[in-house]
Amino acid sequence: MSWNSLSDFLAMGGRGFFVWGSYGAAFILIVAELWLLRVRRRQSLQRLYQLQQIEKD
Amino acid sequence: MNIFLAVLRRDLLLAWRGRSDLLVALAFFLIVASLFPFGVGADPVQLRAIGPGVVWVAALLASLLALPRLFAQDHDSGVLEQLLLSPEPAVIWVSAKILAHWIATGLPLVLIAPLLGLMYRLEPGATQVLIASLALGTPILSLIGAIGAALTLGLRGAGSLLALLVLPLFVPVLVFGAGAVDAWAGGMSIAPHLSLLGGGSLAALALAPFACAAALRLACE
Amino acid sequence: MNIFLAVLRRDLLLAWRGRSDLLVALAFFLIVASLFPFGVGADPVQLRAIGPGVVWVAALLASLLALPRLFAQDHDSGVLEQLLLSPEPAVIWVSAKILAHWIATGLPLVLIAPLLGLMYRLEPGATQVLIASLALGTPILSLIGAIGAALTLGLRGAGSLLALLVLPLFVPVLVFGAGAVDAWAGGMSIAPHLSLLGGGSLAALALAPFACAAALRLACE
Amino acid sequence: MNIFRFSSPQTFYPLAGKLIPVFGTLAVLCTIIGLYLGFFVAPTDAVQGEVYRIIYLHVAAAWMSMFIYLVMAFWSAIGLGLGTRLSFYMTQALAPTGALFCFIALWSGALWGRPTWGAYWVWDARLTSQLLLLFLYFGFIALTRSIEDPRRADKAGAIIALVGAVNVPIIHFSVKWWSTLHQGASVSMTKSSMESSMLWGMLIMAFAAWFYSLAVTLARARCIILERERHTDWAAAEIAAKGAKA
Amino acid sequence: MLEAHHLACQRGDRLLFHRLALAVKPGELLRIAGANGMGKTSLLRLLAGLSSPAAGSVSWHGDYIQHQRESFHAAMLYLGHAPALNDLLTPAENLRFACAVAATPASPATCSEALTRIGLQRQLPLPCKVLSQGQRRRVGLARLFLETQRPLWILDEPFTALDAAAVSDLAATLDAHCASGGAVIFTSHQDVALRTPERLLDVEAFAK
Amino acid sequence: MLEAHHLACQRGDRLLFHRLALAVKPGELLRIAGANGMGKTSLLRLLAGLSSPAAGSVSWHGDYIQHQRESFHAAMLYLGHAPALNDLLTPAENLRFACAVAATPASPATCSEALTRIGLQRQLPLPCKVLSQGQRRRVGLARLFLETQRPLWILDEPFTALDAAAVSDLAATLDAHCASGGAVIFTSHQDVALRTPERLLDVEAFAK
Ligand code: HEM
Ligand SMILES: Nc1ncnc2c1ncn2[C@@H]1O[C@H](COP(=O)(O)OP(=O)(O)OP(=O)(O)O)[C@@H](O)[C@H]1O
Ligand SMILES: Nc1ncnc2c1ncn2[C@@H]1O[C@H](COP(=O)(O)OP(=O)(O)OP(=O)(O)O)[C@@H](O)[C@H]1O
Ligand SMILES: [Mg+2]
Ligand SMILES: [Mg+2]
Repeated sequence: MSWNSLSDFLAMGGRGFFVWGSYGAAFILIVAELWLLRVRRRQSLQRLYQLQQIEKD
Repeated sequence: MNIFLAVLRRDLLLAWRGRSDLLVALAFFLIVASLFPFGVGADPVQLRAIGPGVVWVAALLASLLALPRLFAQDHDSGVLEQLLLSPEPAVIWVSAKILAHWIATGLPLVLIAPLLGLMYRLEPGATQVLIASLALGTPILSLIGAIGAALTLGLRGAGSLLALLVLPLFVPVLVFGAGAVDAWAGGMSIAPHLSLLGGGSLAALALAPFACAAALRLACE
Repeated sequence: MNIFLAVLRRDLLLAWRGRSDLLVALAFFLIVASLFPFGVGADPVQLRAIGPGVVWVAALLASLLALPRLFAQDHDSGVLEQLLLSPEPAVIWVSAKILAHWIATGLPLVLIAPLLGLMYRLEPGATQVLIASLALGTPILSLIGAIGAALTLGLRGAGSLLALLVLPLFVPVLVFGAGAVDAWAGGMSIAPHLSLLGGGSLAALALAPFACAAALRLACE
Repeated sequence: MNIFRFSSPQTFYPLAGKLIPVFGTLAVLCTIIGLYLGFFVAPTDAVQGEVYRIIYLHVAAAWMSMFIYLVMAFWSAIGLGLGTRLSFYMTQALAPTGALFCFIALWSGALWGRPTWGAYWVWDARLTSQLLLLFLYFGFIALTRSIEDPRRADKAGAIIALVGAVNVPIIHFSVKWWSTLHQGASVSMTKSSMESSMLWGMLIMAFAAWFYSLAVTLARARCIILERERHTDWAAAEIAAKGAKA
Repeated sequence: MLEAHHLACQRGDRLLFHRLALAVKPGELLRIAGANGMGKTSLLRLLAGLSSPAAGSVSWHGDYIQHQRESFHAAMLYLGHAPALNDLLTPAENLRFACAVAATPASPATCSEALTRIGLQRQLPLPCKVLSQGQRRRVGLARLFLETQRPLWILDEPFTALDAAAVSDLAATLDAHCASGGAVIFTSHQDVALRTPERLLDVEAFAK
Repeated sequence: MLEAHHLACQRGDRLLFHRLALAVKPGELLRIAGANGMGKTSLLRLLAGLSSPAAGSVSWHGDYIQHQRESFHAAMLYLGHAPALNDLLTPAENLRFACAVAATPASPATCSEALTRIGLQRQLPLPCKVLSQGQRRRVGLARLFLETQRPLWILDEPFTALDAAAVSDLAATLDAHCASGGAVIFTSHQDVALRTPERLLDVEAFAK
């Protein structure tokens, strides 16, 4: 284990910005993708359901 | 005034919905600018030297490219006739169309310029001057370009004719625009360049819509 | 074969008569190439260094610019439908259209290149290599570009979409094309560059018309 | 009518539904193990220091972005050859995830480049071809999105995916050749023999990315299937059941 | 209200008509007749002030239209044979824009209502690009419902591409406009039953 | 000769028609009826093989048209509502190109003759751009004179924009084609007097 403390870990040998910048962006993007996927599923179910109701009449 | 807003809204909506002019100009700008390294090689020193020139040429081409479509679609579909039949003076909606065109094609260039600065590794100061010169210069391109677009509307070979007509008028803008960055890099004052661009913008703003409106009436005869 | 000639004749006639892709592309090419000295300054050494790259970028842009109109007019006027209803296989007339397009947009670039070589003060040998690379490379641009044009036919924002689609595919052509001149200037063999361009042309010639015909059928569904 | 054509999406839909949680869990597990190995077991790099730890993200993302494009081309070929709709759905479901990984690779590479090469961006072969790959993804997505008729979108997307796939190796080699022709040694990577914990960390992260892509793609494919098959009886039943709650 | 004297129209080498005179009074329905290519469309464009005649003049309430462009255009509605639609906008967006341009602003609700009345309720959310020929024409014609207060309508082939129901609907609209004191000048190759007695002007009579 | 079974056509979210069946025999004149936007044009495009149906099939002399595209297209003539003209070419150039495309080459003289017959002798040297609406339609229709040997004609609103003389002329051409054993499928919102008894197919009957 090469880390002595949390702040040491976060500093990444003075390159924290670059390391956490990459991982952070990746994390945000992946969360965003998952969230958009959820939204898409919900919205398309809603839309399709409405269309189905309309077509029934 | 109502018609000004209506035309502005619709043209922006169309630019957004078709993403046509908006993205064409922007995409073209980015493409031209980012193709250069492939063509001339990736040597950073050389890239930095030609950077501002490339960005300005790209901006000019992007404006030129978007111009033929400024009135063409409305002309073909009959919308232009309806606009000419409006009781409001034609300068009003002509100005709105030009403004919308600038917002959709000129403004994105200004906003994306910092990215190109990074790509060509310009210094931050040079990038700022570049942005300022684009912000002051691109309105002239749209305004003068609109006259050309109106004059060549519906003609054979409108595209090349338009290019021929407006190019001589665009070159000074290019020279001052790219010159501003060079002046900054050479440690000289950039005020003359920028104030010429600004003055040109104002003059074009005052005159171009009238010329453009007259040309459009002719085109619809 | 008859339909091949008929389409070729008509498209060349049209290019000649007006709405000339011919002139637009050529004018654009010349404009891009001649604007650069204004943008980047007139230092002869620098100009010579970037010359081949600029010419190739200009050629690429000129091709890109002419592409959206390759099928658009025929699509809007219903001519494309009639072509699809022809008893002849679609590849035949698709090839004729692409050939006509290349003759009208690619060939003039090749023919005018010596002039640009002079403008950028390239050595005669470099200019010859440039011409050879353009002659071998521009057909690829037309062929691949035609696929993009067919795929984006009639879509919103077709122009920018087309640029986005074909740009990554054009880059290798640009790299090898401009690279050939650099290789010559660096005293290296130009055979690999040129044979890659030639091979690419042949491969594109064999495959692109089929993809293009399929895409056109889709576009007219 | 081909039975195979119709039955496929129908059987695939519930199967995908069952597989998603499995792959999702595997992705989370692999990420945890991989990052643990990478951040807490693997030692500091002798040359680069700590910043090299971007590698666990960067390489996995870069590999995945290239792999996904190949898979898309594969499904496109199947779709155009056999006319199976499911392959088109898969192609379209894959694209956004591929673009995402492509972007992550570019982003992390750029952030890595600044401390190691002194610039966020250089016109190097690998970087450039990765950028062009991103454009290929964007082109595919933009094209399929802007075509309203779904059948046309399917086939047009397949055509461009295949044309792009033919070009990916060409792009790679041309750009590689180009930059080695022009450019001196301004870019060179420190190739030290890799510690096994680093290697394992990297590989396990690659698997994490793979499982993640599988899970997300299947979920997206399920949405597409429902939208496109809504006139079939089974999909209508599914919509009626789930839609009321949504 | 609208009068033309001694009008001549030249297209390229060809003199389409000359010495053409006409006058329209409130409540009148004037149909311009003539075979294909005899100059009906050209005449309507002259009357609307979209092009200027080779000879002669058009006057509105006694004054030349070019001297009072704004008030004339505020009182006149011209629909050419192209329906003046943008393909990317929905019918309501197109209609609303057309009204704003003509300086008779209409709310989105009014526009949707007019479109519903002309039979496009199901097409409201679609871009005009996907509409059928007849539906596109209808979008253009929906303006007639919103501009009833304009005294003069100039319509170029308004009945083209419309189905029978739409034709009789439009005919009723024209009749109503005339009944309320408006005037209509139109062309049509189809014979349409109108209640208002229609006055006929044959451009061929003025051909050289 | 042409048969369709169980055809369905979907546009966007909307199912225009389904379970549509039709059959055309030599000498028959089939008119597709229906209000604006009910799917007449869409049906004709399906029959011509320009688009493929959401369900069902079209067959020509007993075999699916997609299995014999070339021979079907050699036997069929389709004219859509856009006249398929290039604005920069003259009528004769356009006509000649259209014939070459359809693999029934025509000499310039034959083309000029057909155009003269349809009343465009004065417009021969003009670019199609300056023609009037009706004249543009006529250029498209001139092909009918040159393709009498094709057994099947599919015409979308052929009578639009034509003047009365041209309408009766075209009607006579259709009658002659049927009399000589050809078949015609067409749409029209105008009632036109044809000698051949016309069979009617209402697409609305197949709407959902
Ligand atoms: C924007 C910048 C960058 C991009 C687009 C990029 C792209 C890529 C790609 C596409 C790969 C996969 C290559 C393959 O497997 O064939 C890769 C692998 C790799 N990259 Fe980067 N990279 C970038 C910056 C960097 C930097 C700055 C470093 C470190 C100094 C780096 C180190 C690596 C390593 C070690 C691998 C794995 C090597 C291998 O498996 O062959 N990358 N990168
Ligand atoms: N440059 C030109 N040279 C000669 N004739 C021309 C030229 N431009 C237009 N024309 C002719 O002028 C006429 C224009 O007619 P216009 O469009 O007004 O006809 P129309 O009566 O509306 O016919 P339609 O019933 O077909 O709509 C056409 O006959 C056309 O051929
Ligand atoms: N994307 C879409 N979503 C919903 N409806 C659509 C879409 N595209 C087309 N439509 C509808 O499909 C129909 C197409 O009709 P088509 O052009 O075949 O009509 P038509 O019977 O020829 O009408 P007309 O008499 O006006 O020519 C129109 O009602 C149109 O609104
Ligand atoms: Mg007319
Ligand atoms: Mg129709």
